[in-house]
Amino acid sequence: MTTDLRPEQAPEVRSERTSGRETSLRGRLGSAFAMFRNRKSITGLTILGFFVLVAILADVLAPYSPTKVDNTARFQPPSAEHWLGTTHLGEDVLSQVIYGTRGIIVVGFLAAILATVIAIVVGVVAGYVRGWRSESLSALTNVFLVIPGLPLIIIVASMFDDPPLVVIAAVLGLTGWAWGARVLRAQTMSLRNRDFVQAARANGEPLRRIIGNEMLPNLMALIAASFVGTVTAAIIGLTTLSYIGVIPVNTYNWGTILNWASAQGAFRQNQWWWFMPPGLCIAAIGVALSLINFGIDEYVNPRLRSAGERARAMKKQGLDVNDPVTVVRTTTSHQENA
Amino acid sequence: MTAVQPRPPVEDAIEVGTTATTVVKGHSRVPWRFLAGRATFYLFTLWAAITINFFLPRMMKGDAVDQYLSRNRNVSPEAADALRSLLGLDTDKSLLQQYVEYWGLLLRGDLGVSLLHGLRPVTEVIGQALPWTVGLVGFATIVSFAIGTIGGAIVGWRRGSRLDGLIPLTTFLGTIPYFWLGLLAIALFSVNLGWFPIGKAYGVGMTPEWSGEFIGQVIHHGALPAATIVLASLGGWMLGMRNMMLTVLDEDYVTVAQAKGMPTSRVLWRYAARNAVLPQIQSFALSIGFIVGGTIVMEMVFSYPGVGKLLLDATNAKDYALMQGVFLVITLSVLVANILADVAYAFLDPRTRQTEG
Amino acid sequence: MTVLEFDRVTKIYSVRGAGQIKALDDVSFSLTSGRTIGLVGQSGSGKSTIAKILTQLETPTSGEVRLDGEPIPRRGAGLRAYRQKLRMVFQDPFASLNPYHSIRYHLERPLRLHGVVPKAEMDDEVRRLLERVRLQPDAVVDRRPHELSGGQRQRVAIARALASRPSLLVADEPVSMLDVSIRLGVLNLLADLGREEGLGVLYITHDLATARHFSDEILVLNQGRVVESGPADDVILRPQDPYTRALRAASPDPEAHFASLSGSDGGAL
Amino acid sequence: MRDALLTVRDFSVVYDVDPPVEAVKNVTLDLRRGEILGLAGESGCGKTTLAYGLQRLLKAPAVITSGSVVFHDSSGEDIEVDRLDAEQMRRFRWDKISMVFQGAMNALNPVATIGSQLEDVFEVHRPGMSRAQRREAVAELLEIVKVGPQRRRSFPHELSGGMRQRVMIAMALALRPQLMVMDEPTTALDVLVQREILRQISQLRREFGFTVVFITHDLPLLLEISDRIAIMREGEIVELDTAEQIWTNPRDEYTRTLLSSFPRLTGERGVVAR
Repeated sequence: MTTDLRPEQAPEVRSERTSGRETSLRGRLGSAFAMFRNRKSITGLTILGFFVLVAILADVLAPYSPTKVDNTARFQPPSAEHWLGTTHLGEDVLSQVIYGTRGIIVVGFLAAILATVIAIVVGVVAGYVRGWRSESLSALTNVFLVIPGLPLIIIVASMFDDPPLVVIAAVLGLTGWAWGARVLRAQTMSLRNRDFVQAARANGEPLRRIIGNEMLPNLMALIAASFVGTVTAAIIGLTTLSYIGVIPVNTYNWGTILNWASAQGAFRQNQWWWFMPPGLCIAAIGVALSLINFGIDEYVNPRLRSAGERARAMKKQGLDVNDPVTVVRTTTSHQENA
Repeated sequence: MTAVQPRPPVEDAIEVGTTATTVVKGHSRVPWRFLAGRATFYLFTLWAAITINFFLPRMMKGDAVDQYLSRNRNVSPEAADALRSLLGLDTDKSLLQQYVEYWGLLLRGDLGVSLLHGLRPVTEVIGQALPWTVGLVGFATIVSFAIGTIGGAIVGWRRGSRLDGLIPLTTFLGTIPYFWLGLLAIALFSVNLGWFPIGKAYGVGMTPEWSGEFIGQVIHHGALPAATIVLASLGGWMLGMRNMMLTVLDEDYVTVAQAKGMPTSRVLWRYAARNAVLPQIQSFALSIGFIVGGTIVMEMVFSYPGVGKLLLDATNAKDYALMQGVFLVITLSVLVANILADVAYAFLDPRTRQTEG
Repeated sequence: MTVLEFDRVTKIYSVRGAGQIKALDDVSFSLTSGRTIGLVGQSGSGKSTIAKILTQLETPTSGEVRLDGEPIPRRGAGLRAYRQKLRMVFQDPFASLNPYHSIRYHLERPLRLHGVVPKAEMDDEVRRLLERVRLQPDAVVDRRPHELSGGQRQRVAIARALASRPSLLVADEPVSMLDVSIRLGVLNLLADLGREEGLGVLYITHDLATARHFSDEILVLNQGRVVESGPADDVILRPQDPYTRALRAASPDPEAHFASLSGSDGGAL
Repeated sequence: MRDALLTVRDFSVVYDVDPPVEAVKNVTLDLRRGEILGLAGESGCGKTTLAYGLQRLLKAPAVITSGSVVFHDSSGEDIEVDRLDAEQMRRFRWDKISMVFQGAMNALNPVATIGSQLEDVFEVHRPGMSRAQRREAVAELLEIVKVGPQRRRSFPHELSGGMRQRVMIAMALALRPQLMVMDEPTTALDVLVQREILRQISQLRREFGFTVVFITHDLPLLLEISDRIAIMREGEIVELDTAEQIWTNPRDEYTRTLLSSFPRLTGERGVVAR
């Protein structure tokens, strides 16, 4: 029994959670998505939303077809006609980047959905059951974690002559679920011993309700985090595979653009308009996804947020969090504590 | 409460509760139980990796020899058959039989021959490439881990200061694919500034030897790829350590250390960081597989003569024996790195040394 | 009428490397409706094992536990009836309510599961339950646990336990995590409810003083064995077993302390 | 005041957040040399903040906003605690005032042996000591608290809760401080272990003569062990008197409420209405 009866913690700056007055559907949804309700997550979601829109509206947005060859305008730097210049075949880089968003978004989300579903099933089951069943699922998860994924994907992808995006997404998903499963297992194990789960069981709740209604809502933040993490990994995986050239270059994504740019020596000839945009897009979407996850992390563990924020707030008041000595600020005396 | 030690009935009842001397016996300084558990896991993982490896070429559409034949038209059909049986692709044996034979070959250290490298044994081809990869990736990963962990400890400690800005910066670098960062580095430092040579592990015309000049070459050639790997993987370590520090700094023993009048540096390193580093080491073990994945692409970018480049070349040439061999070796290296991290963990965390669980 | 019977229950755990541990050794007692038994012991005495057996997290190695004369059913309708009749109040009110669900949800679930009232009367029943535990229904029913104080939460947990109209309540250290000034209020509430509804109450605690005042009978557990049992005052005021005596001597007792001080000039400690 | 150890005048602590929280309000207190002062109150009453604040152990955003704390050293020197700078404060701590924290696992560094954690104190505060001397001092301390010197090489997780608390006491005793602040030192322990630890504290106090500030919410326990008791509520001391007075003749309404919250082990029945 480690009952912490120590009373006075420094009061929290403010309580984060939503007021639970509303039990309407809206209120419920609100609390289900509470982990996204912070500046970081919202910024990240906005950037991500932008790319999703670009992917959907590619036909409308792109000024040219990504494969339209124009022999009169090769290796052109950015101009009014070609905002991001042209490739060695005179293709419009901007249009390629816009169309390339599709592959990125589709593969990223498909792979993440698949990986998350596997992670939930394996992780939650492994956390809920006990004994050898839990151990063997955990061992399976760890095997998938330890076996280097990318080399495996490279080999598997090379077996297909012309792998469709769905297959690539499937392979990325199948090799990318382990981290999420591990985290979910640990959290489920801690949840299953929580008194409210015991109470539900003593109540006679059926297993599916215990998992679905008692545990899953409390796992949502972790599931979201693992989803976002897998999207990131899948996007990096896809661009890497495309860059290497193990998946065919006729389906455009940012990795394929880099493959062409590299093959045509854009990096050696300073054709920055060709290789910078796709790379920056990958970075931007990566930053967006990490921002979302930072937000979720700080929701799950408020210490992470409050630590920095509070430290800064205190600094404004002339206080230092690391000061091992309590500051004295009496009106009557001395200011020697710098 | 189930861990309560059984005690014989005691005459004096007061003895029962007041002695308070029940200790979990900690005589064993080597955490055998922990290590044995991990060993079992690694053996299982190894078996899984080898089995995956066995099935990989058997799932292929078309076979390696056809690929080979389409490149080398002057091979006779008899030679092709011989090649098939040499590569273990003759399918008149049952899968189980093949599996057993595969293990037999493996245990004799026979990974087949590489079509890409003039039918030289795969082990020999990999043996030449492996030191370069282990050197580059191993060095860069350890440096990145060290800088990230120490930096993360400091950033966590000095929370709220300007150092906090390091976290988004390194995270940004971490979200960029390794290869793009590498390409940018080449474009900037090799092509435009000319500070570093483009690619390869040492200059053309050099023969590997233990001379100052050769070592200097190796460092000069390796600097850029190593720096890129460090930069790209730093963010994860830094963020992880910083977050752990924030958690650990709230622990009672840190307050106790301050109440004891310990100097700040001692509180930071001996109490806070010393505890925060433990989860770091665990995630180090689990991340190695992921890092290795990113770095093999770096070898292609920098034309570095390691196993990563070997794998990509083998993939392009559909040299299955070589692909299999490389995958096996990469997995083995990752396992070895994992074991090292586990041993380090076991020695840093006394709780693993508990003999009774 | 006897509600609960422990009949020579033994529970042995096998611990890797440490052999076998007897968490319960031949424990027998019975509880009748409307009465309260205090189960007193320190950590490791076996009292949590008894709670675990009652919530079916563990099964006895030997012996039998009977509720209303029937052994604990393993599955099916019998098990549902068992869970309706025997209800738990957990120690930590911060952990025993799901942070995600409203108070209404927590009370409606047992009502629904055990079909206590028709759907139309659900709302009224929830309010009635909250009133029974002296909470203002309007003030709490649509709130979430984290918006309530520890004492309020524990009252909600008691209301949840009462929802299925049980005949036996198992309260595992129900007040040890609450602030001292509200402990008695919660205990009094439990006592009132037990009396009014004719509940049998099994009060598990390490605190001799509350056990004495709250229980009709006390069982002292040590190392999985019942070392002493009897009417509460007898056990606490006139303990026979050396272990009980040691427990009593170790428990703070200002009354006796100051009585012995009067006259002598005492080094307090 | 004759033979005072610590004089606290008009002491206030505020958590400088928005809105500011006044955790301790204008506390005035004289701690006598050699006494056991009990500090009682419910969670959030400010008792821990007061005790930590006296040695300026509270982290920002806590700020001491008024008052003075003077430590009357046995050398005859008066130390104004609220005027010490960080380095002086660091040296003052543990040397003059030490602490025993709540006995959970967490107060000891889980990755260091208890021997090294004890030696730490000497290394920092007594730099002149040789390694062998430190070893010897640690062995002696572990002997004093009846843990036994052979446990020097144990890690905290290898000890029971009671043993860990004894190690904490040994640590607090290391520099022979004049004041020991004990923050719920026995709360997490079983009652028999608790009693044993209390006995040990009393014995050590007799032997070494230090003063004790004992913080707990367990008023009955405090009544038995303290010379004087301060009852705190919402940051203020509402009553401060001898234990006997508090027991027999509580003057403050809140003190009476608190007293009546504890059922008597041997007294009248009827606190719980059955």
